[in-house]
Amino acid sequence: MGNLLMVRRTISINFILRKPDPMTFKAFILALALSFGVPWLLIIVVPYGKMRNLEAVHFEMDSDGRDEVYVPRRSGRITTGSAVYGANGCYVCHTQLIRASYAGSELGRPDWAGFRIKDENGVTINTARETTPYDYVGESFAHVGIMRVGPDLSNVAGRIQGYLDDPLTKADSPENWLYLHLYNSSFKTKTFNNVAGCPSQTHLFEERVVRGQGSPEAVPGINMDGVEVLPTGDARALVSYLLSLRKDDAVPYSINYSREKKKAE
Amino acid sequence: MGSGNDNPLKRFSSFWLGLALFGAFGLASLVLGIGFTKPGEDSFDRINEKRRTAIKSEIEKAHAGALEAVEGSFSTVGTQFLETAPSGVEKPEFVLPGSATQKNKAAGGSGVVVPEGFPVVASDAPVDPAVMEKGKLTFAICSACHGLEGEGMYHINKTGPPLAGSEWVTGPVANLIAIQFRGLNGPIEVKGETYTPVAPMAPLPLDNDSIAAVLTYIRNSFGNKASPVTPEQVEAMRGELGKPMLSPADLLPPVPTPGTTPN
Amino acid sequence: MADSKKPADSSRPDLEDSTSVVERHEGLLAQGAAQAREKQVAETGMEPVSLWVFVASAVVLLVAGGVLGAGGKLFSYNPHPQDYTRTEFASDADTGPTIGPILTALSKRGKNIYAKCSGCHGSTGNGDGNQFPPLAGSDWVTGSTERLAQIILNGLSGPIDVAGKTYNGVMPAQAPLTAAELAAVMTFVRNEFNDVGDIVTVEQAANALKIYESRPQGQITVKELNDKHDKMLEGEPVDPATMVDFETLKPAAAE
Amino acid sequence: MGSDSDSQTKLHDDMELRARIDRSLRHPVMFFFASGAAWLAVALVLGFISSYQSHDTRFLSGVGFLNYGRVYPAHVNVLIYGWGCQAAFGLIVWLMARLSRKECTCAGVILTAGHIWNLGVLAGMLGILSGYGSGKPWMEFPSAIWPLFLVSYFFITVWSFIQFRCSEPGKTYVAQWYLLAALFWFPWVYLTAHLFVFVFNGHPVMAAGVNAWFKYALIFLFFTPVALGTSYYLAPKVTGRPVYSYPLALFGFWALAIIGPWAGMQKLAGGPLPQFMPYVGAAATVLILIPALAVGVNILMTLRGHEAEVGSSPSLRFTVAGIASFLVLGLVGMGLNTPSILKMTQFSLTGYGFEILAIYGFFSMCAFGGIYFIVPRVTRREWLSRRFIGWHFWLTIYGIATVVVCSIMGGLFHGAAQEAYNSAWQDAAKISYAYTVGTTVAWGLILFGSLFFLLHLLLMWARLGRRSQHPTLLQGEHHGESPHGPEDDLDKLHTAEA
Repeated sequence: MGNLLMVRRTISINFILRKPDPMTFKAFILALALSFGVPWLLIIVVPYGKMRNLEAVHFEMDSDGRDEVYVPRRSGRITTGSAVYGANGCYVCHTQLIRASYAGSELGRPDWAGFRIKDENGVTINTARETTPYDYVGESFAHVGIMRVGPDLSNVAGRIQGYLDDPLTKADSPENWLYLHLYNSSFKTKTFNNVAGCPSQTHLFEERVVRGQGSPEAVPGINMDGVEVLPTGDARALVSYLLSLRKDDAVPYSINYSREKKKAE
Repeated sequence: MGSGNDNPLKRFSSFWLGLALFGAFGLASLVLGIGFTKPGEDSFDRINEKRRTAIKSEIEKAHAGALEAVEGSFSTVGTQFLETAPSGVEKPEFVLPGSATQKNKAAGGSGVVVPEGFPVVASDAPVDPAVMEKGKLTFAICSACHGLEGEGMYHINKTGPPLAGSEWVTGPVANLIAIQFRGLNGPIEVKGETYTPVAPMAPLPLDNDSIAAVLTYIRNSFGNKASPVTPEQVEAMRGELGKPMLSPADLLPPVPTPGTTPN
Repeated sequence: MADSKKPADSSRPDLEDSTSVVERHEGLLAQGAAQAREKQVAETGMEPVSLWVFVASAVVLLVAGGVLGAGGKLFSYNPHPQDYTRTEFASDADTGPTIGPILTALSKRGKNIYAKCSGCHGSTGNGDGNQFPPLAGSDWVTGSTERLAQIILNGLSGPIDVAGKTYNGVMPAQAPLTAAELAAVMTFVRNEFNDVGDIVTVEQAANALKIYESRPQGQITVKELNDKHDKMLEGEPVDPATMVDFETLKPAAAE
Repeated sequence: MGSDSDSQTKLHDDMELRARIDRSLRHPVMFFFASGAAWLAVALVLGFISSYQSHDTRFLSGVGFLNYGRVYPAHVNVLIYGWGCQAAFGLIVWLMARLSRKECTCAGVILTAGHIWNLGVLAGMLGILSGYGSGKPWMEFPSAIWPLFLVSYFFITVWSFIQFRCSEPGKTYVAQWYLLAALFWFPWVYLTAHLFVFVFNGHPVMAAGVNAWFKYALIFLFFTPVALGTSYYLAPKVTGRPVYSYPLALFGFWALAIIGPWAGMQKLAGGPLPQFMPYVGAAATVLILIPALAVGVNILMTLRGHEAEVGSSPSLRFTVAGIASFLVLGLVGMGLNTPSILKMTQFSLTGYGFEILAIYGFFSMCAFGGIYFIVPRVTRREWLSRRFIGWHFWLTIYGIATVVVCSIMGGLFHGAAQEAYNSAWQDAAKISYAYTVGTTVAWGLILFGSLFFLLHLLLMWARLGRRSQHPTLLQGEHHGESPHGPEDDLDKLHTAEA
């Protein structure tokens, strides 16, 4: 009997407490839409529109010695190459972002963001710079990346030139260096000495039995008995895209944040 | 449980309300997105786009000029092929084998014909060192059989006839020019030895200057000493081009004393 | 969830007790045993929010405010950072003392040059134990300097005994090197992987280059090395502690 | 006695209604759970492969479609859309029907839409593996699939909205707020992100920013509310106690609603977009600790005094693990997003650890709790084996703890080494090696645990569960016979009735 009474009491409490809810459906949806809509506007829609109408920056005669619109020097099969880059998941291990110095220290690495060069007076100038909104020109999606399992690629084309000076490398041109890296990253060097390498992207290459003299397109430096390795269209587009990633052009004074510039003022 | 709150009308209106609410921000995005499709006139994208258009039209203009020339040349080649006869593409320096020109020429006999007014060069005429240099370069082709020092290939079954001390080389110039234009086949007696080349000497119709240079070179190297050959002499012998290959019997007999005027 | 074997617990109202009383619903129970055993969802309690939750939230808010502070001006949509001057990162190349002992100066330069060598001889100078001999503890490195210099400049072919093991690889010539570079890399391998404690001066290295130039091109062999070059390089030895300018390697007064 | 018998009748009507609701939903709910669990197994196999590849790059690298760069995105996307979303749909559909006290009249439509969703996941996974991925994190499925998902989503969930609208007017239960909010947030977030990334022709950096926002919005505005809704249902339901505090629940819910949509863009800190945006994202991620505390306190206080039930009931045990993970998630979010640490964690393994903690440690654990509660009701069979449940629980707990600790600790060291710009970058890459090995081992454990879960669920789906009045509990008296009470007692009941 006691149990039954308890059951009844629970139910009656339910009825007593069932007072009108202050949060009506309409109020609930409105509040929900408002709490979502404000950030939706402020961090999605408005900045999206502003960035869509990104203002061009100009070289000024006073500060840069010439008068023209800044358009980054970039050429290559950027659209296709960027799609191949994405489809093969390069962004999982490689990033493409040189953060401003308040947010990271990529600028301190000697070859990630640009190089230290000597000017005609023998003074070392650091040409390294942050990523600008203009650096991704020609792409529809900036492959900023997830994590740095491999090095940052913002300046990879500039860097490869230096790798070619390495006496141990087998590549004779930046393209071939990249083909070797993609085909099997340990093939780049004569010693096959590459501990943590990039996974082989052999699916971007065609392996073919050599007939006659072999194809002039074949990647040099891969010695396999009677088999030559030819880059497919995807590999060519990807390499062309990677070679468009460089940070060696001068930016206008107004987006140059180096301290040297400030000193000069 | 079928209460007043649950009726088909309510369910129906809730369905559409749900659709509208689910899509609310998507619809708003779409409406705003229309504004995003075109960037502003002075934005970076538009400036870049205009710049690219300008570069593209420049390239196209440059291409258009080049294309006309290419198209013109296509039509010339086409026309020539349409004229069917192989002689249609013959030029004075090339006579196609089996062509009417060659047949006409063959009808004139197989011997070396020295045309009238064949220029004469004195045996002690000076030899231009520049011509010798040029001839030496061209001789690289010949040296395969005749040896770098004109020694020929005596040791290899007497195949390549020597040039050094050869009576043919220092003999009539007309012979040598004719061999350049017509080639030479068959065993040939040089310095008392019979040489049987493995392959006939192929005609090598180079331009006048080159032929003159190489002939001057062989006539004045390897211990030979004879008059230089001038491009005019070569030009005068152009009539030999297209005739059948020479045999030693067709050649003018070599004159034992070098330097004398042929004929 | 209660177990029916337990005696009924009057403090815990649940459906199982009530269903056990109502016989006519046993069939239904068979259809929905789990549903029958469920407890009612009770109404929500009305405990007030503890002060501690607010205190903790306030702490979190403080932290978040600090994070937000790093973001500069709120809702300014300029994609170029405002009031930002880059912190120049000092790299090894342009920091550190500009004056120091010549041993340090040469070793520091030599370390950069050695990067080329580390592909075969390893970054710790231990080789690979198979094809490439170690530099650490090798008589060829610690012994006469002329011999070492000629190996570096000419390369080496043919078998060589290093630390009790015979290696038969081919080392490519490392020339052209400047005298300063040669001095630096020799000093580095002699002192980083071994404890020789002296330096190879630029003058000595220049003499090594002269010997290299007078010799015919081609890789050197062990025999030639031992016959002709097993001696120290000519040149005035310099005290490794001499203070020099890192840039010019000229003696300088200590600061 | 009259009133007593009235109330009994009411109770029995109520029970009958609940049984009818469960019956009406048995096909869609079981379909979502079973196919979700199957996709979970696929995702874990892919996760194991990709994790193994991250420390042995030669593993399967010659096989184009199993290349690391394709397996990893496939793993993440299958985990989210194959398992996460489908488990969430199953929970939403069932919980909303129960809480609105309405039978489902559109099981066929839901089932059809569910099949379309599954086809989408299959096509998307094959698309990624065969090299047609879009290359945008968490949106890698080829771009033809997202409209399909939206349509399918609408026809899966709109019925729950209708049920809510048509329910008896009265007090709305806490779990319902969360579920209703999740119903709206998902299309808002999903549609906005895909329109801005795939349809509009915007600036590439902003597209990447919207993509980064989408990740966190999906976690905080879809998986979090579904998991919390489930917990707010299970905790009071299983213990029979009221939720500890209504004001605290209100506070927690609106804190999440206000903070959640701001998070995510910290991935682009220091990048070329308006400077405040990444730091607003970081601040919002720090602030997530506030709703986490509110919910954690509320649910744990509800469970206070019922420790025995937490130990014995599979649902509660998983729920408590999930809520604990949510608290850890909040703390980790605060720790990792302060500017000085964000430098290190922005591009290191920690991001992965944080996502896995959210999707697997928090959401999936709460979803498992819900599944262990719901499945016996819709199949009218009890779970077969307490051992399977126990193994699933412990293997998952150890596995997830290892993944998260390895990723977050390894990521911090990895990030710190990356920031040391004067030492070679390769040194930083080597540091993470040991941690990736640990992660692989942990994925193996989780995979093993979920195989028990999948097998168990499939046996239940095949209606091979125990016919018993007694639930399968993890702890119970041992009388030498089955700890769950007599087997087949329901059948005996039937016979007796006959």
